Amino acid sequence: MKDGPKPGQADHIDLLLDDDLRAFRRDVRAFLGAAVPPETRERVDNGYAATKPEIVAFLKILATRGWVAPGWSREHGGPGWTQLQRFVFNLELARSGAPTVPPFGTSMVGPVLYTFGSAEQKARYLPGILSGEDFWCQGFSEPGAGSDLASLRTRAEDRGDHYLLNGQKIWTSKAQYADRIFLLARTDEGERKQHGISFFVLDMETPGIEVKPIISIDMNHSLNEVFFTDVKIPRDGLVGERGKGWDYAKFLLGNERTGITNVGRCRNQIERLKRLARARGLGSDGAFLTELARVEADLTAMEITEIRLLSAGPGAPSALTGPSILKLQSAQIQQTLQAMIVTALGPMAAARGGEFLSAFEDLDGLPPGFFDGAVGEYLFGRAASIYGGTNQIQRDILAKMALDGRA
Amino acid sequence: MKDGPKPGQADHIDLLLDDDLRAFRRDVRAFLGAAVPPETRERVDNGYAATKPEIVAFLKILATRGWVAPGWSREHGGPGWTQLQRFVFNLELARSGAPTVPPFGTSMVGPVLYTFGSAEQKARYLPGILSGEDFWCQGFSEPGAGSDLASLRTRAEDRGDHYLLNGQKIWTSKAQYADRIFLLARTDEGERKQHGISFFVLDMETPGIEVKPIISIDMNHSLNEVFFTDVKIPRDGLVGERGKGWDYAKFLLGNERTGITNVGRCRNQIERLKRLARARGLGSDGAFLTELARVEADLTAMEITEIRLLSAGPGAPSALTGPSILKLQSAQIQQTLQAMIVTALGPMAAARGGEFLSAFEDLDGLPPGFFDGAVGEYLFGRAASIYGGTNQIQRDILAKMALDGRA
Amino acid sequence: MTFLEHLNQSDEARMIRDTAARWAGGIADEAVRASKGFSADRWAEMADMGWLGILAGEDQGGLGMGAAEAAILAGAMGGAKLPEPFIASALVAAGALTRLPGAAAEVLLADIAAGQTIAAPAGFGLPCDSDAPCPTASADGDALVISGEVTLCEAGPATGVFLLRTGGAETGLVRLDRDAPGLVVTPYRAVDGRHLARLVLVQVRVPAEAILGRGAGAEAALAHAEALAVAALCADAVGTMDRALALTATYLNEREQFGRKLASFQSLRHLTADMMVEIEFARSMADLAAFGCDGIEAPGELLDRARARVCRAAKLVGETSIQLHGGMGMTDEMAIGHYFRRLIFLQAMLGQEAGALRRRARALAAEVAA
Amino acid sequence: MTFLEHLNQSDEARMIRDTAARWAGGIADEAVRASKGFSADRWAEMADMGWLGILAGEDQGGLGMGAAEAAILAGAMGGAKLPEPFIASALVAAGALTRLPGAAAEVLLADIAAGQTIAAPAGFGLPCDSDAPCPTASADGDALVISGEVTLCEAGPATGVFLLRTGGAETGLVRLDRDAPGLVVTPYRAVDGRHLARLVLVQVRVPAEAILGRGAGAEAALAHAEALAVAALCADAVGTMDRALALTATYLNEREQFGRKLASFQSLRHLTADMMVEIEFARSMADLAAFGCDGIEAPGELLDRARARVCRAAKLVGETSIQLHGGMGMTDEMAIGHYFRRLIFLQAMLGQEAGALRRRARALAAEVAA
Repeated sequence: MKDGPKPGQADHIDLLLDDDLRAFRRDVRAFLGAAVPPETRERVDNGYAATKPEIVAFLKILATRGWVAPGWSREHGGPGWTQLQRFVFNLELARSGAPTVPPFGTSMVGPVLYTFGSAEQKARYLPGILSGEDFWCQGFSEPGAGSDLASLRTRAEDRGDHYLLNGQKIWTSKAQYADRIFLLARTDEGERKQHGISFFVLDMETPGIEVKPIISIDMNHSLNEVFFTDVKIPRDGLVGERGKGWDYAKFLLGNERTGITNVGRCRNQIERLKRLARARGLGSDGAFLTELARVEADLTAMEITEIRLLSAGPGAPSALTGPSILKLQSAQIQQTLQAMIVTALGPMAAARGGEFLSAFEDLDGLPPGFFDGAVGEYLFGRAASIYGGTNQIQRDILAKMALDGRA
Repeated sequence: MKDGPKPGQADHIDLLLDDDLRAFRRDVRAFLGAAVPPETRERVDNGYAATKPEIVAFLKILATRGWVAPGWSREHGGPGWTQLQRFVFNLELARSGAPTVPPFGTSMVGPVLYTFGSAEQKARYLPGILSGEDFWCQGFSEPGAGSDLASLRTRAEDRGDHYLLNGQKIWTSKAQYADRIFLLARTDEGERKQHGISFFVLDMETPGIEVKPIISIDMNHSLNEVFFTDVKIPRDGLVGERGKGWDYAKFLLGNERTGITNVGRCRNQIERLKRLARARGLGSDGAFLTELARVEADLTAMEITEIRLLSAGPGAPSALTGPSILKLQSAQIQQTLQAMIVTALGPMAAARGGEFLSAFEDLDGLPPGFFDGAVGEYLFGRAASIYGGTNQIQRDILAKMALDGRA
Repeated sequence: MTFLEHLNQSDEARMIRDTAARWAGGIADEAVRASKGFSADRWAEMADMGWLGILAGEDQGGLGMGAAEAAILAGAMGGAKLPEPFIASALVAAGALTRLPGAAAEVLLADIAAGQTIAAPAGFGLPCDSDAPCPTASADGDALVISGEVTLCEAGPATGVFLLRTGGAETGLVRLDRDAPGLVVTPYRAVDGRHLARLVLVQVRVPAEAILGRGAGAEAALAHAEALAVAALCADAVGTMDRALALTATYLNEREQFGRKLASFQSLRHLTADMMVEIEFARSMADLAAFGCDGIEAPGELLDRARARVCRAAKLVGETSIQLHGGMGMTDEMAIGHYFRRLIFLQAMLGQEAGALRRRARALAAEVAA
Repeated sequence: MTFLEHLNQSDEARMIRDTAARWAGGIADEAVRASKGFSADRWAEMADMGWLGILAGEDQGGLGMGAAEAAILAGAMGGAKLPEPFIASALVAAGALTRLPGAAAEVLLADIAAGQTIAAPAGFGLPCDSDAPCPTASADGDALVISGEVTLCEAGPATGVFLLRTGGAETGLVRLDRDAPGLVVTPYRAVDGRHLARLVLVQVRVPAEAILGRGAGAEAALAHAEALAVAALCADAVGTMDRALALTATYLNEREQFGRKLASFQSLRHLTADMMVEIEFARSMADLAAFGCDGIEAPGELLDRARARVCRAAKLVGETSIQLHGGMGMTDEMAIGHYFRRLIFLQAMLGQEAGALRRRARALAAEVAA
């Protein structure tokens, strides 16, 4: 136990790991500590989204260690890490203030491609993902469909040498940065609406694609609408079998759910809360401190739950309920922390924007970016209980298992 | 304002009343202060239900002032109070540690009888209610029907000179004490299940009535099942028109809902929490104190809401949403207070029962009855969100108005 | 006036309510966006209707009404999410002036009522219960010399005058013109887009005739202004929440998912019901706060309860309304996000729920320890 | 052992789990009610299966297993809502004894394992973190003389021995026989019907051979016993909650209202989902607490987090399961109320969520003030 933190220290993770994992953790921490520029670290820590150049620069560094796609096996060019190594890696990523690496290439389309794609598709797309050079985006949601993916109306008509794509996607995160897109489109009418959907990959430069920004409630631009007007998808843009897109999407979303607890960011938020409490003199505010202790306990429970579910593997019964449980609780914990920070800002939670950032050197000894970023993160953080299946959808899923005995 | 409490004092009600109401309040307080025996006061304050002798003795005293039925007009022998006088009276009832007066006679069947009953029924039943001599109980709920009253299956068959009653009621509070019962039974098959239900009154001594206790989760007996086997209801036991029982029940339940905020008891609970905090040294527990301040604010909001809705009268739009809003919040506030007290008991919240009461003289300077009563009240208090329409039913009602534009 | 009389609005109050509802109801979302924090036209309309002088006496060209009527207007501003500093200038600043004797206060009050001057309270009222220190004043002959900072002041380019609370040797309230030498006004924006400013004062000289009040007299005026701020912010929040609920109900009835109207899902229905409950409780507290301004001698603790409960409601209603709008609620395009941001602003101005509970928790600690 | 190894149960642990599930699953609700707080037959069966010696070494006739296996058994007790003092005697008392050298501890441990003696911890473990003072001991030759009180001790008529923690001049742990002169045992009941007792000691003389440990050695044994208590109570709570959820799911599927199965109402479905989430988080914390007993040197703060989180889950699951049972949940006749009351008992023994957070909140205050 000599490598572990001292008893009473906040980081309990080392206590739960074996020597190999502790050594791995030290290695990751040391590498990332040098890899993240201080300015990026501060911006990310304050709750701002990383810029494209920041992300690209960071991925380039990660690629030197082969760590761009932590979830991939060696066979596909990944590091071949265990689930727990990935857990530790994610923790350290957040701890280091690294830019959030968009999951679209590595966690989403990548596994679909290497599992269901053709040899040509693998050769063409995987290297760009692994090197961090290709920026992907996801074309799933459509206006009015929301959590009800199966109702999508974008059509890809079979025209022999190509599919002709028409329709619209929405909530396409980072599409303004993206080189490529993967998407679902209806190729056939099925008996059930889940049938007849196919999975495509496509270059964003293809004629007929138009990206329109969606300004979100935090007044930032990370989401987009993507319009397709007579876009020609080459035949080799179809992934796997025609009409099986729904299955691939479910496979992909299953992968997505395991990575969203954001335990690492939550840990940073707790440190930020302490820093804020120190600055704003909340050390004698028992209600605040108890709330902080409570959310710490919550976070520990989430960490253990994630480790437990990861170590149980995909065959365990918890594999069915686990993703929804983690999604619900992580949304709640993230939102609780965001709201606690905003509340602790006091009256200055009222302020936002560029003029505010330059109006002050500091406030209570904190940079104005701490305030502005926290409010922005709280605003955009409402998405945690909406995207990837709303809280209501997650509860529907869990109730099905508890009450109807099926997934 | 000279009669009001000093600024900063917990009781804000005086600040909201006019001189007449303040004088009325003083009169009520003085009278009740003398009317409630100290032992009753302590038991009630500790959360125990009053015994029948305690209730009967208290009603006898109330009857000397004509205050048994606070909601009745002078025409029907009541005090003819305004809604606000009743609000103040209820507050002072609770404050004085008076036994909870069962609503069955005064708030439930009484108004039905004087509104829809025959002259003979009024002459026969109202005096016993007003004097507090007759103890009534309510036969509405049936097994399996729960909040769905219209599904009741108890039948009253028309046999010429009488109705023949067969069936079963459940959750009949205080039936073991009752002299009379009012009940709903099906007399005809209606097109809609709300039709064909009639409203009856009946002596509990009538042959064929059997009362079986239901021991509730607090291990006490206040609820009962009542079985009817070939019970003959005289023809004059039918109230109002045959088949209109559903309407009368709705009229009655509307009356019931306005009296259930239990603001007075909640105020006592806050005083009990302070007493407990003093005994258990929670004066430096900021989380506890903030929670207490929060529930105080909640309670103030409930008081104002009740006054606001009462003063708006039955024609206002809020008359439709008000009862459900008050029911939901009062259940939550009552349950919050009960849980806060139990939590603040610490480890001794584990104990219960007669042996416990006699095992200690006091605990932290409080009588063991404080502990035992608090746990019992917490347990039975779960009913607040179930009886009289569950929280879920109340939300259904509110949503109908917000989303479907109808009541 | 008793609370019951307060609840049973006067004919005048009802007229104000109807006029405000009609006027505010006619303002389109796009118009508010287009005004980017302030519309001189709307301000002029408010002046024309006499609203900027609602608290001012008839001698100052005002309507001479009270907090109840002022709160009605604040609620209407919330419902239309108007960014103008109506509460700041016409209620909080003007409210302080109504309690100050002297010509300087009367003149300023008349200017505010006429729409000629927009005044911003600085160091009191907005935000409630600020924990920041006031600029300090010292005497220089019969003038004052003031230095210090006000970090947050609801003031925009059109704001011409600050009503500054001073600390230090000379506590009181002064009139500070925007162009006073030594005053630097740095503008920034609120989370809901309205104009805010930071004031930095370096040896600003305020002549005797601009000293509006001192000592106990100034304290009483400030206390009244603080009470008005709480009442107005609470009413604004209720108006904002009412509209957020209405928008949400409309959305749920318009949109479908899984082939059904969103409004048919019981879980979403129940969240809507929870919003209704919160709003009704907040409405009660807003009524109480408005009553407290004129009807209760030392309403402090009641006002704390009011702002605590309204903040809680604002948080739940704001967050739930976004949740019920789903992805669409995350966009700036939908109006709901603007109401959500306004509720964040209002919570911050009200001192947040936690801040509003702090004083009472301390009092309880003393009571329990005794 | 790492936490991962802890999670991947050994074959022995799996066997224990299967046996316990089978055995506990075969115990009818009526049988538990009929036993009125203690069944000598069930206790004998537990002894036969070796469970009363699960922590005792093989030399003392025990199974020599650890906290992980002990927690599995505690979970099974919760699932069947058994009232016997298994945790008290076989885990907390025995757990302390395993860490004490000397013949007296060994003999008592063997007696406990064999089912010949039921021991109750007094002044430690149950409840966790008690704020009551210990009876005080002073030396009288090589004996001790002890006076004082233990308000809550999980002991019934069959309990023969108390493991008493002493304070005052002679801190340590002693064996106190039920018939010791000067000891008055006053029985009472827990909210879930199990047997409790108040101990009052007036000049009770404990001979040298009954002193089980002193000073640091006793402290270490007590700390281990406290950790075991947390782990066992958490596991018991998870077993209790699992069963409460199962009963609730069954009820919702059986009953109808408004012509539909209760299980078809989305609002009730979502409350059920919330129960699942709470239980899964509590399960994680119970796993962590069990691991903490043997695998972490100073697990105190982790144990606080575990009991805080489990208490919160227990409160929500208990209350929600009653709500979902509607009126039927209010009756003693339905088993669900018994599970609810057991969860109340367990929260009290765990020190309540508020109690469990107190130490950490204080530490945070120091950290933030620094």
